[in-house]
Amino acid sequence: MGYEIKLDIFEGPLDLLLYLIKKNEIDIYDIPISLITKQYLDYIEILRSLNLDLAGEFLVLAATLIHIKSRLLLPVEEDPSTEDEEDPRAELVRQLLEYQAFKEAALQLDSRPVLERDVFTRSCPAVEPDDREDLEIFAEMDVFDLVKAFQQIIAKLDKTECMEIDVERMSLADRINEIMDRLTEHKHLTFTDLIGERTDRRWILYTFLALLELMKLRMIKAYQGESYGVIRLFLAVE
Amino acid sequence: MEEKKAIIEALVFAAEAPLSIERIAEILTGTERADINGALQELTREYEERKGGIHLQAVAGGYQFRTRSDLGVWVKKLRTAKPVGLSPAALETLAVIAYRQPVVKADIDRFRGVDTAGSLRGLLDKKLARIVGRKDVPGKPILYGTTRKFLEVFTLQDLSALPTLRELKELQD
Amino acid sequence: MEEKKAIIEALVFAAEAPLSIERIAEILTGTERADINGALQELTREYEERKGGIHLQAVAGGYQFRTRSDLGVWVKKLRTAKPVGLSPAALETLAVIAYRQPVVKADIDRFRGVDTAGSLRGLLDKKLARIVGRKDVPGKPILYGTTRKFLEVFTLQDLSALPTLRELKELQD
Repeated sequence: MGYEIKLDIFEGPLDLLLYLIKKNEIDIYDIPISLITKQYLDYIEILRSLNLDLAGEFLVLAATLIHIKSRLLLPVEEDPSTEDEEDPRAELVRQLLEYQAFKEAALQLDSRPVLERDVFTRSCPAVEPDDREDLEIFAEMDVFDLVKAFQQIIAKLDKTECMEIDVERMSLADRINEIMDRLTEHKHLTFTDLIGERTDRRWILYTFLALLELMKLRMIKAYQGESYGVIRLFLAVE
Repeated sequence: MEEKKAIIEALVFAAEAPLSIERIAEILTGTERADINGALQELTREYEERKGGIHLQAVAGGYQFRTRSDLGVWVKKLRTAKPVGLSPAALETLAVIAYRQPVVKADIDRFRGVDTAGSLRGLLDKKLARIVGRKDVPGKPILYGTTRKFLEVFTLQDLSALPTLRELKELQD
Repeated sequence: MEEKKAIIEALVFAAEAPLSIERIAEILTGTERADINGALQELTREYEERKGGIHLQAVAGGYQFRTRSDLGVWVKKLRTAKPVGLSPAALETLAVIAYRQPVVKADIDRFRGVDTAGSLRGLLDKKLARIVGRKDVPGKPILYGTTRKFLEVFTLQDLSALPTLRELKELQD
């Protein structure tokens, strides 16, 4: 192997490819695909021979490189319609340029004065302790904390307790809250009242599912005088 | 400004408690305590003469920057208390309510494995949770749900904007 | 020092987060925003000319006193806990989020050419990135963006203070 490679220094296949391009002093807009593919595959081979875990993405890019190489080897057809065909390398070049820009942006971020690394703020109380008022202000809260908390609870629970929470269920909760609010206000409503003017299927379906859920929870009672008659809904508990 | 004085100023400013001359001497190795003391005296005088909003004060065996005492009336308007988040217990309780609503307290307790009376009351006080109804079973237990304020505080369009557990799991490697 | 400037200095000093001109105007009723801005500019210049240990810095839409960036090596000695830096992978992921927000994970993965689950999770944990909503396409994937803390940590006034990617490209050429 003609070149030394430091392991674990590449953030991904694009990073490795950029390194090879720079090392060979290649014009990124005109990549000699055979040379780069060979070096790239050599590198992967080294990783394999060292029994290192190779992220799947490295293999995907290897396949892409081989594919581009094979397309470049195909004889150019006489057909004039193929003239407009894009260079098979174009997509890869675009991806590399984008990645290069973000990589540079990451370095720029890191070169800024970073709080608690280069610059520090006051951490002592700024006023006499007696002057401080214990007012409670809400910090901005992140929904991520909430999910994380729920996930931790679920992790501790028995597997059988774990029902998957999905988007549908949460929309249902919204609808349940709305229905309970309206029933509290109006004492009783008909199914038609709840549907209102809206005719989209999702809305009707959620309204219906919300009512089923509420009946299951025994929060509401539903009455129907006759088949296909008006469904009247009441709060189960006043 | 002399470099050592600038370093001392930065140290006093960033310290978590009044900073003693001894502690500064430990960091600025090779500097005499008398020199550190001299720099602190100079800084104290400079800030005083400047008549700005900040003073350097000797307090509790160390030095500390504080706002000028006669400006306290203004500073109070800032509400210097740090914005508080929710305690982990409250956050857990809120999470169960958000994902399982409408839900009775017994179910929240079962989920969390502890009695949630305290954190539930806190959430009701903070208007993040509310009573949405009663379950029509013996004892007529109260059903809890989240509020509009809950959506506001967590910047959610509606409840369906809450990430699902599956989505969170995808973030874990 | 002019009294109003002293009050503004005390307010900025005492605030727990970068203090905006709007917030100062709420407290100093009857004072024009232009005057507040003027006082802040004067203070910034005074601290700079003084070459002390503290600077007044415009950051995250407000003003905050911070230690001079070249003194970080000294101030660090005060802290027992080592500052946790970001890995190159985390920085890259953060850069993509910062420049492409709101952005879905699939796009971050595509830009970086790797699965970013781990670093994304780390950024959410560190509160440098957050969930900002869902994209209105099938599957409603979660959209990510940066936080106010991101601006504070990287000493940015706002997102427009980030150099444009085009500028970056020119730097390389």
